[in-house]
Amino acid sequence: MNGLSGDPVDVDALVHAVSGPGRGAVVSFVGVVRNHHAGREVLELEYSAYGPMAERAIGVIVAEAEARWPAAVAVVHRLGRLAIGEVAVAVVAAGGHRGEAFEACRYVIEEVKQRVPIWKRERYADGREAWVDPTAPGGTQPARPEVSR
Amino acid sequence: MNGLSGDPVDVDALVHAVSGPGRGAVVSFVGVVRNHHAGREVLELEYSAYGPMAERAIGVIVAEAEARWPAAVAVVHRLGRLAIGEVAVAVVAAGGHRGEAFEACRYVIEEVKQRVPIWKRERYADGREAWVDPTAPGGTQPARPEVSR
Amino acid sequence: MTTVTVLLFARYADLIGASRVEVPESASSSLEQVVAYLRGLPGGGALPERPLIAVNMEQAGFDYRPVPGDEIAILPPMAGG
Amino acid sequence: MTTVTVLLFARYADLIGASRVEVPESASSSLEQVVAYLRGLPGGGALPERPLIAVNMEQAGFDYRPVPGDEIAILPPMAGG
Repeated sequence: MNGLSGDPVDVDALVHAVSGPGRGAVVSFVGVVRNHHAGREVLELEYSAYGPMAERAIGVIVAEAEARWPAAVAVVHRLGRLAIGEVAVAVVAAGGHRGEAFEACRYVIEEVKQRVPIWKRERYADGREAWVDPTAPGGTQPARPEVSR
Repeated sequence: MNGLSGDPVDVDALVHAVSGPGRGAVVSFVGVVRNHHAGREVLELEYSAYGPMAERAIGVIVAEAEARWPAAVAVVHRLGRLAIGEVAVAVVAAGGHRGEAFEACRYVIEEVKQRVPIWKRERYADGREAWVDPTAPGGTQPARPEVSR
Repeated sequence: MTTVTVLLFARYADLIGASRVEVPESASSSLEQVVAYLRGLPGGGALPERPLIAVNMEQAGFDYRPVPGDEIAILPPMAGG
Repeated sequence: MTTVTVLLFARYADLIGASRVEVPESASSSLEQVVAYLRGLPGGGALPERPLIAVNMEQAGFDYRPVPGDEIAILPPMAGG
């Protein structure tokens, strides 16, 4: 269940996977492709990953969260080309009480963003493309036009 | 969209109501009927409300959240009899970034629990019933058998 | 005789056996008096001395003096979610 | 000649024009050397001096000495979510 997916993310399936009769609180984070980034209009984007390491890192993060809070967690990150409004990542945490579900969900999305080797290439309305780079000034690095698809 | 519902809560409809191309982060809290409370096995429960005041309080809480964070929020609380696993309440907050979506969602569910006149009567495996009362020792007050349904 | 209508909910309605009580004007010069009247009804002794009260869907203090047309509601501790 | 295989991803693969580079053993006695070799390739000058590196899917330090069979990956800043 946890890991990467080339197909659209089925958030309901994640909810189902972590739900149970003793888990009264279900908190979900869904990251959706926005139509803008750093002041530019985004038309679509493409996620790529170092697949085996990304799957492993996601598994470690989920295990950390489940060890720290009495909650069950499911995560899927989408790969490939996505249009505006498509789900890029979904994290669902279910627990007996809302505090632990909120905290586990938040922890997992923060760690996924920092520790999972996934990259995002954005295509803009002006035809240019860039790699998203949270460490770069402006948040992106230009992408080579010759490798644009 | 916001308010009370005698029918099953359609979480996807809430997500749809708050989503938009500029809102990349969608955080949902779903409260589901648990099979136990305060050490007793719960078979089902019934929510009732002071309807007009509850609807109004929900509207005020949503307005507060939307004024405080750049997020759109939708809330529905179910009324009537619910079985284990059914959705009692759903809060969905969508914003440009995850921080505001998490905070708005958490704020709204906390305030709904404290400020909206809704009451919960639980029926247990031993046949007894009780009113949930967060202020009472043990978390419940016995319900009169003669008014049990 | 003029009366003030009081709405009761959930456990409080169970205790008194009614979801609506007409309180005589003579016993409703303040919310404190209204509560005292309700606590004197059969089953009403289990009502708290200082319950949460809404007048016209806004929380009101015990010294509030009801006027004709007010919608007064005695609210058990909230338990939504 | 023995080589060490290095995986490149995303922008780094774009810069060098390949997602996989064989680095001669003579240039791979440490990860620091491996990066210096990559930075000497056409387009490689834009690689950072100290990128994030994983060896066998675990983050590794610059003084790590690759051994045959290691899977070395140079990772751009992560941008998932």
